[in-house]
Amino acid sequence: MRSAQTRPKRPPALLTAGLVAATLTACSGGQPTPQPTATSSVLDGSWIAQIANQPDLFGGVVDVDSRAAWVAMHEGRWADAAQALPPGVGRARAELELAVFYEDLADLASVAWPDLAATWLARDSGVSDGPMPFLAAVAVISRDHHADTGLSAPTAGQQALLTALQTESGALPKGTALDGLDQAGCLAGDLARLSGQSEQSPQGCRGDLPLDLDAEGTWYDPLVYDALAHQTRRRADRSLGDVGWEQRATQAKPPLDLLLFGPAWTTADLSAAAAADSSMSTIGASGPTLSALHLPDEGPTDEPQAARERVRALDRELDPWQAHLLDTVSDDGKALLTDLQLVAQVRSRILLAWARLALHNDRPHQATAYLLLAIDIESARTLGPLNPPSLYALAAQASLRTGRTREALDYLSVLEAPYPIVTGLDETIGDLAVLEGLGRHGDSKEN
Amino acid sequence: MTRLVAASGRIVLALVLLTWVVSLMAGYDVVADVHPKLAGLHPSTSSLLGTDHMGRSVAWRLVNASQAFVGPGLVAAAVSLLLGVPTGALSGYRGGWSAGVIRYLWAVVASVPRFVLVLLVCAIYGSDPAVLAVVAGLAFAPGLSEAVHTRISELRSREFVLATRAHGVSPLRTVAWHLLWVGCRALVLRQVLYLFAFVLVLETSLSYIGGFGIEEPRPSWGNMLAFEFGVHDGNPWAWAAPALAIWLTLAAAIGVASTLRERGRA
Amino acid sequence: MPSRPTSTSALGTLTALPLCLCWALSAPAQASELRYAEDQAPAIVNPLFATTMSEARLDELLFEGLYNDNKDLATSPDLAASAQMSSDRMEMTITMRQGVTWQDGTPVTANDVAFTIAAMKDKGTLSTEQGRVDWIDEATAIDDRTVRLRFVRPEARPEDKLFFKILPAHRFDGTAIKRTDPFRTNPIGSGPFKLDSYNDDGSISMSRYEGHRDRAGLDQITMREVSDKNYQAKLLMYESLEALVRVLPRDLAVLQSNRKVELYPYQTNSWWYLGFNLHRDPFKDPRVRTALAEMIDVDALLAPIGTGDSLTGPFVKSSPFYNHQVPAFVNDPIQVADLLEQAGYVNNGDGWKKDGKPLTLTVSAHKNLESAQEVVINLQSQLQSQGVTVQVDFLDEAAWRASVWRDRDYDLILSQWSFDRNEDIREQFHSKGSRNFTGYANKEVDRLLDLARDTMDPQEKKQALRDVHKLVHDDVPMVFLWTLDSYSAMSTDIRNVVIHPFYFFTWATDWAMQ
Amino acid sequence: MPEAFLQLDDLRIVAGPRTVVDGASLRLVPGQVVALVGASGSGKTLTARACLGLVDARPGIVGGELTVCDGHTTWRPFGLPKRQRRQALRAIRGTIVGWLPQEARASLDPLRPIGAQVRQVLALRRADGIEVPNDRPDARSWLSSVDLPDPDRVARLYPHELSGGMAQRACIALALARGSRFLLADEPTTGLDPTVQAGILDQLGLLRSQGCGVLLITHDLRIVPRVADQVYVMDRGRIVDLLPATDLAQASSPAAQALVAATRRIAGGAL
Repeated sequence: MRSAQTRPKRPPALLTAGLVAATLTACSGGQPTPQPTATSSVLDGSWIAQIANQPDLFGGVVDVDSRAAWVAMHEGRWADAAQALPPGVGRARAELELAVFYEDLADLASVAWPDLAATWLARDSGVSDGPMPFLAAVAVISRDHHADTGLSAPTAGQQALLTALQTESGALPKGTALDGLDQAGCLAGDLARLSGQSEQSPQGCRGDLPLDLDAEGTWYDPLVYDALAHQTRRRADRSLGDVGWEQRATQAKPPLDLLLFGPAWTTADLSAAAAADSSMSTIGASGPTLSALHLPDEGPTDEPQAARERVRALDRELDPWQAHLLDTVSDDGKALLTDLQLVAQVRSRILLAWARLALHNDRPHQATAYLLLAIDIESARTLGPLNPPSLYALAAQASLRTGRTREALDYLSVLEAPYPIVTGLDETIGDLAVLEGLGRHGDSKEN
Repeated sequence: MTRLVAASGRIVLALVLLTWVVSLMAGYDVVADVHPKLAGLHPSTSSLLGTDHMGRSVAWRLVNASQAFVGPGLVAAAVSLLLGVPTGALSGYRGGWSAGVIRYLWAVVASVPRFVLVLLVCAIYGSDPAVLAVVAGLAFAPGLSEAVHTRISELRSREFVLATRAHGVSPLRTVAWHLLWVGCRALVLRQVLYLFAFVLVLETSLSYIGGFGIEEPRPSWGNMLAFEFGVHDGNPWAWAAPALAIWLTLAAAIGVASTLRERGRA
Repeated sequence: MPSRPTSTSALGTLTALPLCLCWALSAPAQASELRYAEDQAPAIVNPLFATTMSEARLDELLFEGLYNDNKDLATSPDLAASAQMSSDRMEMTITMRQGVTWQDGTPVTANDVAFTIAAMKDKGTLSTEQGRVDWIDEATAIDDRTVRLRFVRPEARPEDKLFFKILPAHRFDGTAIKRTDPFRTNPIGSGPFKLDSYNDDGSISMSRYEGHRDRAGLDQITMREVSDKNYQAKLLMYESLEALVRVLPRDLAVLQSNRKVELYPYQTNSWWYLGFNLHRDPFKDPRVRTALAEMIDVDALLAPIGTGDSLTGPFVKSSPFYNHQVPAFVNDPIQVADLLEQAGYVNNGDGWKKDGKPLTLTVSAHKNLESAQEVVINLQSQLQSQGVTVQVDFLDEAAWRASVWRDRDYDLILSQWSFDRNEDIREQFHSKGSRNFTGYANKEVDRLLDLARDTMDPQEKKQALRDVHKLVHDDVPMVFLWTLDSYSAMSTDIRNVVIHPFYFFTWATDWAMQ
Repeated sequence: MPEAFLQLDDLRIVAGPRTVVDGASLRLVPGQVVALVGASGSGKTLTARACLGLVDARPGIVGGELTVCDGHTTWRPFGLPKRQRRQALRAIRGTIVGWLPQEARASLDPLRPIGAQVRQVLALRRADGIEVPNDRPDARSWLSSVDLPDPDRVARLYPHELSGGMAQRACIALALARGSRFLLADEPTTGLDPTVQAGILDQLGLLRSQGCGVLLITHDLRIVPRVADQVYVMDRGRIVDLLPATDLAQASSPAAQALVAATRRIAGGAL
C-alpha cells in the first residue's frame, strides 16, 4: 500500500491467506453495508469498492475450495492458480496472465538476441566458434515471432545477417531451414544444449518431433525461452469456452471473478481493453474509468518525467479515494483492503500495463519510470502481490533497451529461481554484458 | 511533594548504585551476547525488556551500562571534592590574598564552558572514561570551590565562630566540622549530585553521538539509544528503556539535589 | 590506535550536529538548488586521487573526460569531438571540441589531455588510477585542438577507455602530482558545475558553470555532510535536502510511502568483505584464514542489517562472472580445529593459542560504513565464542586512508567495494593492482586477470573470471560477505532525473527544479 | 601551691590611629565576681576578649601582658613568639578561661541543635581532663541546671527556635558545662526581662560559690551590687576606678559618677 497514512505492514503469504480466511468466516452471512455517498468518485463503481462495501461478495467468489488458488492469483503465482482453479473465468484469467508474462519474456528475448548479434558483429575481431552464432541466428529469425501468428519469413535485412553469420562462422548448418513452429522450438532447445549454457539441456529434438504441446503434463520446458512453445494463450481462450473476453465481460453478474486482483476497475474497462488489443496484454492501461480521472498524456517523446507526472496524477486520485473508502467501510471491508493491499496492487498493475504499452511504443525510458514507481522496494527481490513476475521481465527489457544490460541481469535474477526457463535468457544477456565490457577498464571505488 | 521527590529520588539513585554493584559482580559478557536470530524480541518472562536488533538482552545491557557513568561519576565527584572543597574552605576562611589567588585560578578554569573543557581535554588525551571523569570533576571544581567559599566566608564572620574558639575548639576543627561538615554538607552534596547528573549527560550524549564515549559493543545508555533508535519493527523497549533510565536517573539526581536544604538555617 | 584524529573528527561531528538541526529549521532552498547528503565530505577533490564513491560523484559534476556515457550508456564524445584511428589500430588522433573553457576562463586544449595522461603515468603521482592509462604509450599534443595517442598494442575500441577526467595543465607545476597539491581544495574543471566554496559546516557549494556548452537546469548543487545517517531521511522529508545518495534499508519503507519523494535504484554492483592483511602474521597462513572464514556465519552477520545476497566471491550474484559452482564455507568445528592445529595452534578451552600467545585480531571498519557497527559486534561475538579474541576499531576518513590505504596497518578490515557495470576486479586482486591492499598475489589469478582484460572472446573472459572467483575463494584473501540493494531518494521537486548507475551525476545537467 | 588567677597588665589595644584600650589592668581570682562597667564603647568587651586572645590583628594588641595561672602553670602569651603564643592561647581557651558571649543566639552554632553543642563542649571538657560532676553527665542535665524548661526538647532545638532568654541560658549551660576556671560574661543580661535577668544572676552567683572567677561586663549598674564583689570602671579605654561593688555610689571618678547618675535617672534611686 503506498499511501502515506494507511500503509499496513506486509503480511507474509500464509498470514495473508489466513487473514482472508478469517475475513471470509467473519463476513459470511453479514449484511451489506450501505453505500457511502460523501464524496463520489468514478472509482466507487470499481470492484474494489464493491467488495470493500460488501465483503460477502468476495466470500462468494473465493470459497473454501478455491481459496488457495485465489491466494496464488493474488500473489502473482499464475501457473499455480491456473492449475488449481476449475475451468472457467478464473482459470482463463490465470492462464492469460501467464501467457502475457511469457510474451513479456519473449519480447525480452527478441530484444536480447538481436542485440547480442549486432554487438557481436560490431566487434569485428576475434570471431569465436562458440555457440554465439547460433544464438544470433535464432535471434534474427525469431525477432517477429508471436504465438498466434506463427513464424514469419525473415526480412531482407535479417536474411543478410543470417547469411553473414553462416559464412563467417561456418557453425550454423548450411541450408538450415527455419520454417515451422516445431522446428523453431526444437532449434531453441538444441541451441541451449549446444551452447552448454544450461546445466540441464533439454533433449535434442531434431527429427523426433512432434511435441504435443496441448497435452496435459507435457510442458515443454526449454531453458532458452521460446514463446512458441508456450501455448498458454490458446489454453486461456479454451477455458472460456466459446465465449470471448468481450462477451464474457458484458455477461458476467456479478463480474467479480473477471476482475478480482486484476488491473481493470470495471467490466467496462475490461471490454474496452478486449476491443482495443486482441492480445489483452494491456488490460488496465486505459478504459473508461481511467479516462474519467483525466490523467495527463505521456507526452510525445520518451521523456521519463512525463511518465512520472502521470503516475503522480494517478496517485492524487487514488490516495484520497482509498483513505475515504477506509473511513466508510465496515471492519471486514477494511481488513480486505489493507490485508490484501488491493488499491496498491491495482495501481502496480496499471503501471505495469502502462510500461508494457510504453515498450510497445518504443519508449523504454518511460517504461523504466513506470516500473520503478510500480515496484515495491521493501521486497524488491521477491515476487509478490505488488511485484508480479511480469514486472521483472518488463524491467529487464526496459533496462536492456536503455543500455543498462547489467541491470537487466539484476531483474532477471529475481525470476531465475521460480522460473528456471529464464536461465537461457539470463545467459544470453550475460554474454551481451560481457561482450559490451570487452576491452573496457572498469572503475571501482570504496563504499 | 518535596519529600516524595526526595524519597523516590533517593530510591532511584540507590537502585542505580545497586545496579552498578550487580553489574560489577555479575560478569555479563557483552561480546558473547549476540543472537541475531533472537533480534527484536519484546519483553517476556524469559527476557525481561526483550532484546535489541542484534538479539542482545536489553535488561542486561541496561544494567551493565551503569558502569559507563557510575564509576566515572564517583571518580569525578572525588576529584571535584578534593579540588574544590579544600580550596573553597581555605579561601573562605582565610580571606585576603590567598582567597584572591585561589578564586582567580578557579575563575580561569571556569571561564571555559564545562562541555567544551571536557571535549578539549578528550581531544588531547583521548576519550578514556577515566580522563572523562577527571575532567568532569575538574570542570565542576570551580563551582564547588566558589560555593564553599561563599558559604564559609559568610559563616566565618558569625559570632558563633568566635564562641566556638572561645570554647577552645581548634581552627581546623572549626572549619572541618562546624563550617564544612555542618555548614556546607548539603551544599556540597547538592553540587556533587549535579556533577553526577552532568557526568551522566556527558557520557550518554558522547556515546550517543559516538566517537568519544563508550563504544560498542560496551553498552552505555547513550549508545543503546543511538543503536536502536529508528529501527523499524524492533523492540521499542530497546530504546525506550535506556531513554527512560537516563530520564529517571537525571530526574532523581536533580530532584534530590534540589530538595537538599541546609538544616537549621537561621 | 591513533586516538587523536578519531577524537577530532568526533569533535567535528559534535559541532556539525547543531548545524544539522539548523538546516532542518532553515528556510527552504533558494530557487533551483539541489542539496544532497554524503556521510562525509571528501577531503580531496581531485579525480586522480578519488578512492571513494563520494569523491567520484563530486568529480562527475566538476570534471569531464574525453568520452562519457550517454543516457543509453553508449560511449559518446565529451571533450573530444571526433577521432581517427590509424590502420594498424596503434594510434588515435583526437580532435577536441571547440570553444570549451576551464572554469577559470582558460581554453581547454590538447595539451591538457597530454598533460593528464602524463601525470597519471608519472611514477611520482601516487594515484590508484594509473591502471587506466597504462595501455597508452604516449600522448602528444599536435596543436591546440588535436592530440595523438600511441598505444602499447592495437586497440579495438580505445574510446571506451578514455572516460578518465581531464585536468587543467596550467594549474600544476609538473606531472608528478601529490595528493596534497593545493588543487584538491581549489579545483578547476570544465564540467557543468564549478566549486564555489568549502563551508564551515562541512558542506561544499557548487554553482552552474555558465561557460558550459550544456546549460545545467539547476543553479546550484550543495553537498552537505550529514555524518549521522539516521538524520538523512528525516532531512529529506523535512525538505532540508533534495537528494539522498544512498538510503538506509530501514528508511526505505517510510520514504517509499512519501509522495514527495522518489526512489531510484542505485545499484553499483557493490559487495562487502572482510579483508585480511596478508603481509602480517598469522594471516600469512592460508590455513588460519580459511579457519577464520569457516568460523564466520555470513548469513547471521547479514540478518540484522537487511536483505541481501551472501556471496562466495568477488562478484555480485547476478553478475555473468559469478561462479555458482563455488560452495560457501561451512562452519564445521572439526575442520576449523584441524586447520588451526595444523597451523600450530592449540585450544585448551581458553581460546586458540600458539606458543602461549592467543589468536587475536583487530577488525577495522570505516566509521561511515553504514551498519558496520552491527556487523562488527556480531563478528566479534561469533569469533569469541570459537576462541578468537577480536578487538574493534572504528576509523574515521583520515585514519582509514592512513592505516589502510597508505600504511597497510591493520589485521582485518570491514569494507565495501563498488564496481561499475564492467565489474573489473583486476585492481583488487592482481598482484600489481593499485587497490590490492590485502597484498594478495597468485600467479594463476594474475594470468587469468590479464587474460580477462585482453581477450576479445566473451566466453573466454567469462570463464577466466569464474575461475578467478574460485581461486580467490579458495585462497581467502578476503571473506566475501554480501551485496545489498541500494536506492537513492530524491525530492519530486527535482525533475528529469536520470541517474548514472555508477557515477550518479553524469546527466545532472538535465535535472531541473519544479 | 600558688593561687590561680587571671591578670591583665597595662593592656593597650589600638584600632588604626585610635587607641581603644589604653593601659587597662585588672585581676580576677577564683570565687570572686568582678564587674567591669563603663559606657558603651569604653573598651569593655575588647578588654575581655583580650583575655582569651580573641582580639584580631586589627584592632591589635600593642602592649601589656596577660598572665593566666591555673595553680600549676602560668602563661604569659602576649610576649611569646607567634607560634608559641597561639599554643598558649589554645591551652587557656575554654580550659582555664571561658566565655559567655553577649549575643547569645548568634553565638550558638546555627546549624546544630543545642544538645549537640552541649555534648561537644562536654567532650572538650573531658578531653581537657576537667572532671564532670556526677550529677550532670549529659546535655540534658546541664540544660536543666540553667532552669530551661523541658530540657529534652530544648536539646533538639536549633538556636533560631529559642527565645532570647532561652538562648542566653543555653549559652550559660554551655559555659558551665565547659567547666572553665574563669568565666568572662559579656553583658549576659542585656535585653532580657527582669525575671530572666534574676535567674541568670543567680547562676553567676552559683558559679562564684563553686570557686569560679567571673568577670562580668555590663553597663547596667543596678545588677552590679547584687552579684559583684569588685567593680572596675572603664572610660574611653582606661580603667578609671576600682572599688568594692557595694561602694559604687561613692565612686570618685567623673566617669563612674556619670554612670551612677544616669542609672539613677532611669531606675529612680534604687541603687
